[in-house]
Amino acid sequence: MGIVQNFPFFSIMLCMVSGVVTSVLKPRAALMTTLFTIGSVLALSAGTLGMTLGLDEPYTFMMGHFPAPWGNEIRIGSLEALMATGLSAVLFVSLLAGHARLPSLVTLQKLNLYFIMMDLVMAATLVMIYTNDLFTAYVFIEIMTIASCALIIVRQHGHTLVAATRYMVMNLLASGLVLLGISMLYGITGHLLMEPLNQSVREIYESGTYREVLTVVIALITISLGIKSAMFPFHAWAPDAYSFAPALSSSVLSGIISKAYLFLLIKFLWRVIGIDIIQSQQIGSFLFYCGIGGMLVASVIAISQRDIRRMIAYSSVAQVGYVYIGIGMGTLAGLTAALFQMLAHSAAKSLLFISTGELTRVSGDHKRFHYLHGAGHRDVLAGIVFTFSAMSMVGIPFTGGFISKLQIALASMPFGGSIRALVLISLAISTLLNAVYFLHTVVSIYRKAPDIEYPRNERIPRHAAVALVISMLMTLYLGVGSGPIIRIIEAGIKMFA
Amino acid sequence: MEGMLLLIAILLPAAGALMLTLMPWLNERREDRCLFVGAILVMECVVVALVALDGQRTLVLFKMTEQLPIALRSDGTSRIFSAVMALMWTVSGFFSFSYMKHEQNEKSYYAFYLMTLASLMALTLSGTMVTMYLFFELMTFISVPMVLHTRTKEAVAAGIKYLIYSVAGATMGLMGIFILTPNISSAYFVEGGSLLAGSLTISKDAFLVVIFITLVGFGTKAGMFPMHGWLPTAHPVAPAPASAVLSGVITKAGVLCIFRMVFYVIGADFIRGTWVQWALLGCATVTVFMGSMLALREKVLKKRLAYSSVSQVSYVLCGLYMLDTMALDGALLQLVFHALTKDALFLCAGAIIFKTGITRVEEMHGLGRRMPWTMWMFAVCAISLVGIPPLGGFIAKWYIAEGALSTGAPVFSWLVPIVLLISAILTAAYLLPPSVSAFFGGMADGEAVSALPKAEPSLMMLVPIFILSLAILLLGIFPNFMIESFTRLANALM
Amino acid sequence: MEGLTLLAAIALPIAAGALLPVVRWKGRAARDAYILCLTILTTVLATVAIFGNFPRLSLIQFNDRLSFALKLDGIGRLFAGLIALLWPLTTLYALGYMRGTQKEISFFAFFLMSYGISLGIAMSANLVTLYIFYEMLSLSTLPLVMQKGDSGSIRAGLKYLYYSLGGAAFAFIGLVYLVYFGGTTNFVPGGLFRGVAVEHTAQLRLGYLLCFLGFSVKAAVFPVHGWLPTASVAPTPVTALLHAVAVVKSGVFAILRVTYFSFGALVIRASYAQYIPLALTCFTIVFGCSMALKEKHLKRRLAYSTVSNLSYILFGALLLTGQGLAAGLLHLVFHALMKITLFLIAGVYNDRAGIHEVGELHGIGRDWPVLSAAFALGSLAMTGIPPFIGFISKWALAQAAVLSGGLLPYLGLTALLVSALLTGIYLLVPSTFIFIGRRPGNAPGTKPVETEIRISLAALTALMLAAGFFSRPLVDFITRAASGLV
Amino acid sequence: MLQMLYENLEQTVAVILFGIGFGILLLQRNLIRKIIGLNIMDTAVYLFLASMGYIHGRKAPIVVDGVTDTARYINPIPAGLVLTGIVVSVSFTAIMLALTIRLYRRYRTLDIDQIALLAKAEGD
Repeated sequence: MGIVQNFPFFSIMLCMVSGVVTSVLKPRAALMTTLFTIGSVLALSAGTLGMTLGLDEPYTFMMGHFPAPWGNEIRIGSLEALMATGLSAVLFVSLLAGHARLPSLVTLQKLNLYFIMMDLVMAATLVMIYTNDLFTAYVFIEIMTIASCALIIVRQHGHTLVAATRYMVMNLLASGLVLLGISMLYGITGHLLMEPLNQSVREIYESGTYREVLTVVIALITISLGIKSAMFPFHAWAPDAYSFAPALSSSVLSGIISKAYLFLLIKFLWRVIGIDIIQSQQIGSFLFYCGIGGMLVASVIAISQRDIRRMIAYSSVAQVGYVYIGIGMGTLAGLTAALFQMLAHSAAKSLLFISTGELTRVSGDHKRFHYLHGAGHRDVLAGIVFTFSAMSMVGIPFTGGFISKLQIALASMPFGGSIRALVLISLAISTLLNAVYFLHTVVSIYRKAPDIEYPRNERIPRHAAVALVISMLMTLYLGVGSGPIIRIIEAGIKMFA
Repeated sequence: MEGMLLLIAILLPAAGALMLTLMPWLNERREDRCLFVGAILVMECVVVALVALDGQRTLVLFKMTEQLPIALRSDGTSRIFSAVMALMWTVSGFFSFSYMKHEQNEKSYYAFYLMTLASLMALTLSGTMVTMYLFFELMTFISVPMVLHTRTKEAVAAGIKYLIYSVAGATMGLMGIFILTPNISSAYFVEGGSLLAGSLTISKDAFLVVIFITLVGFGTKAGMFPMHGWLPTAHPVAPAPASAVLSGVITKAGVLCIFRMVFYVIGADFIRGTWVQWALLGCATVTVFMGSMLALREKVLKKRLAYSSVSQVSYVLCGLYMLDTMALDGALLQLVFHALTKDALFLCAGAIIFKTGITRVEEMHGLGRRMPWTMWMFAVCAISLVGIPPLGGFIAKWYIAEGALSTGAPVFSWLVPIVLLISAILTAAYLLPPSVSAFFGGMADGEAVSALPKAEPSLMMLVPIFILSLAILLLGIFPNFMIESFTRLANALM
Repeated sequence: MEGLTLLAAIALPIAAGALLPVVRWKGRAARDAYILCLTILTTVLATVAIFGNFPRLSLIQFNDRLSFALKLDGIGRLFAGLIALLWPLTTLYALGYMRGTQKEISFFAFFLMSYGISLGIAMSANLVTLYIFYEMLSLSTLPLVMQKGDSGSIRAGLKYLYYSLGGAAFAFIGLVYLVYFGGTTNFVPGGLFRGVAVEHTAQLRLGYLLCFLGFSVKAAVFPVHGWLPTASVAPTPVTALLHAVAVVKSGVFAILRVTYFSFGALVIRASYAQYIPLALTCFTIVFGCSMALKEKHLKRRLAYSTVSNLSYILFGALLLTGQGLAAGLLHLVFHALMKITLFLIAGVYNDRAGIHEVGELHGIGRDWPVLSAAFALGSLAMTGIPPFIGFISKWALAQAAVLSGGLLPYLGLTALLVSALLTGIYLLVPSTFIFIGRRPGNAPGTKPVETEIRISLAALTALMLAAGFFSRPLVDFITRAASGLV
Repeated sequence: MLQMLYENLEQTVAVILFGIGFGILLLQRNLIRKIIGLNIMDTAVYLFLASMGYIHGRKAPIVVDGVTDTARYINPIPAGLVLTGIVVSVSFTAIMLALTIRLYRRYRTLDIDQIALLAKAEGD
């Protein structure tokens, strides 16, 4: 304990401060600051994780002078620490690997603003992971919304603007619903901190007075977080946003931001409401079927895409479907699978976006498959990274994707009957569909190049290459050494709710 | 080493074929080659005679797996068949020395001729079902080039048809072998069969179906209905000597396989009185009748003879399927006599084509005056084939008919003799008119047939025909030693 | 850590293959020597592994129930031995065959890697390890199928990939069943559920069926056989070794493992989980042959023949008797020997004489008498004429079917016979034409055949013929390996 | 029914406002109107929240005259929420407007569908 106890709070504050400082720095200094910040967050989170592994109970950390139920507090268990470590690591590597391409997309004067947004995203992510207070969560949802919108629109392009507008409208709508949900919940319970909330929710549920209101609240918050994390069928904003934003932004959007929302949703469902109540309200099966639908429909749509970035965007929607299946099962095994999939997908998807960025770059910024032929030869590292992360998406053994699929399948086994059959068959079909579009792409980047003059590009910077390799190793580790991770997740869930 | 002789009987012609292919000096002159082939054939006859005198022997060549021995064996059946076949082969071989002058590619013809002999010998000397199957297939493949010899489009089509029919038949036989193997007590042939009738792996009804299919399959080579389609296509396109051995000898290979399966594996008792016996008898009688009818309608002499073979070989099968000692005697006699007769007839036809180019029956008017020796012998063989005493054909048919009557089997005990009789009449109808018109035809309408040059073939062709005809005559008059030994064999088998 | 030999045999070719494109080669001779030496070295290692009795080597513990472990047992030894025997010979052939073609280096790189991965399949100690190598094999052989790089071969490659991965996805479900109900995926002779009161038989059967259907993609069982004929666009060494031996037989091998070592015959016997696969294989036997008969393209015809023959093996194995398994294993080995010879010769016809269609074979025997004789011998063996190897295994299969009795075995027996007949037609008829036909005047001339190709073909043919006469030790070994599994 | 609505007047108004805002946001194609709709929606939520937080007869939580009994004051949290919410809504309104200006400069229209079409015509 001791000083380590303060690490989560430190890391949040560090991000906020760094955001402020960055605004006045020159781009390069801003980059360094941000890298340092996120690196420190990573280190701090890892420290926290190490510390929480020795704990049996989570601890709470008061922000300000008022104790609960008035004050504002964060609550740290090993699951939270694991997520913070994982997501900050992914963000750190993505930033390291992807920043080199920013100057060609963003005007130099605005580059430091971009890094502010990165800091804010980190801060918001951390808060969503740690916070024990619904309203704080709301505030940072809004901050996240604004920051992510800014991440998209840095690219000065008509499409990007339109995509950003769409994204903004959908997200603001969702934010409004979250706020409405939170205020209604406050209205019936009078609490915003999670533990007391849970208690009064239970009382309400048992007394049966405000059951309908409770259902509405759960539905509002679930759907709005679903919108924000691109849950099928609320994913309409995702393909445009993911495909027109800079590669780094896309990787952050899909790898970090949607995962933060997902974690918040899990927290809401498990800690605030209680999973037994969720299950009895049919919300669980709603999420479950949305997950199945997303997994299949988005994959089918992805196959028909001719633009590599849109394809990956749809794949994100499909992969988030896996998480929702896990959540929707409402069991510990399902939740474990969902959390593991979040980590695995986060690591692989950010790699995928960044390597795709490189591949399109060496193909004259064309995103159509035809122009990408031979891209794997023009940029060997990006080709390898893309291939590897595509395999994780398909679920080839030795990658994280394989383990998460296995976890989901195993989680479905106790259900028996049609649910199990549905999950298993959908998983198999989805694997096949994933294989169809991802490996088709892999093949196409190694095909003979068409007779087009491709611009000569400078090579990937060395530190970016190192970052990509590290990131690959992370995915590999999730595939090979999943045992400890899963144990931490399982232990973390015990402390979590 | 015991039974080495069996191996020599097989390896001798095979080695001859190999030498013929590999040693160019053998092929420099026709005479050298003919001498060589002739020597091999004569030696083979001697070896076969030695094998026949040597008594019963078994030689295990090797074991593919523990249950799959490849073994040779000489016993009563193999003696009869190998002697008949070797003799036929030698005689036809000598005939072909002069006949083949006007065919191409003699070298490969003789090579395959000897190879086929080797495989036939191996087939007759086979000691297990698998060995038999092996050489049965091998014989098919080796004899295909003989059918294909002329390389014309028809020959190729006929060759393919022959191949497909044979493989199909062999496959049906193979099924029987597969299913029989777990149900017999010995992998080797045993007189009277070694079927474990008490403990079949499948029901008896199903087992009978299997036996039926097996025997029909092996019947393919014998041209038995319903697998007879290849025979009239294949024979006419082959060169005459090849056609002679194809219909005179190779069809008997089919008979041999059926013989082995019925009497050495399954056992006559198991089939006797079941629907399988009746069905097979039915097929055989249908074939007898059908073959004769087809022969009657056919105008090309060689094709007519080939259809006749279909009919005549089925006589053998009729006798065999009666499953009676006397009928079996008759069947074996018919086997010998038909081989001799049909061989001689084909050789006559060959001689006619060789010397005059006549292929159709109606062109044979007056031929008896151009080639009297040939046509006389043709007439003798025709009479024997029809079954007029005292020639060999009569005795054989007599025994079959008598055997059939004595079994007291329903329907067939009288149907078979009647069909034999009808068929004899038909045979007379398709073979005697050509003989008659050869001698007497053309006189009435005053054509100057006698003005045409003499066309008697050389002694090289005539002598083989003569030997065969003489054998038919003599054996027909003095058949007793044959009947005795056949009866001994038949008794041992039943 | 004695078991490291196992790992070495797998890792060496993979590493060597990965190294091949990285090193700058001074000359072709050096590179060829490197490829050949490493292939032979791997074979030596594999031989040591096969004959030595190495303990189980557990490398990675993925999580509590899944680990990555290697071990060689009876049928593993058999499969490993087969691969180790054929790979150097095919590599030798490929060195001659691929000389001067495009992307030669990448070809040999993936070819070497596939060697290690195939050995990995043979040496897997549990289903997860097997599954891993199985997937890796799909991926590592993909570039080999697409070697030519034109759109036809890419389409073929993608088809192959989709089929394989789709199959693996269903096999994965079976794996999940196994992990859930069995608690482990280790291979145990006789299955995980032997001697244990089985409460979940119904579910296990379903799981087995899914597993079977999944792995049957590689084994080209109808209706998931479609990729195999298409994949024959690959260069001949690939079609011969991978699509007649390594890849397809890894599918068969996986099914054998699942059947006898994971779920166990006890669970499957006399249920739909046995009958459906059995019926499928029976149908495939006949179907493959019929398609082969219809197919005019020589390599595709051979590929369809493979489709049919793979189902022979499965048919034997699915009888769930000791004899059936032994017969299937025997056919696994023998079919490999025959089919690889046929394919490699077809490759020579294809590449050095411009013959693609069966109809163009006429008269080629005059130009290449010895080669064509080998082809004819291979055809005879495939048809199942004694004393060639094809007969021995077909014999064993038929005996096993007869002994096990029942409707489906007899149906299979019939299928076997029909298939023998059709094989006779679709292989022996062309073989006849090879010798008797005449080459059309406008046919492209024949090119010289490299010594490497000659040597490897001579060795393979000799091996094929010799195996017919000296099969006893192999049969004994297989019988021992198969006993105690049922 | 009416009685109940009247008793919860603030809530009723808030819901109606929310509906209006929501409708505008979804149905209008003009960007400016969309933003206005969004704002109306948010305002409705604030109204709702503020009305929930107010308890009749209590005072704002500013300690006067040394009275520290919590029962005398209303809970400050809802008010805090509303304030935070307003700040947030102001900032995103600004961002949205900035976006709108950029889009207008580029495409000379505020119709979002038309803009999407124009952007598509521009290509990648």
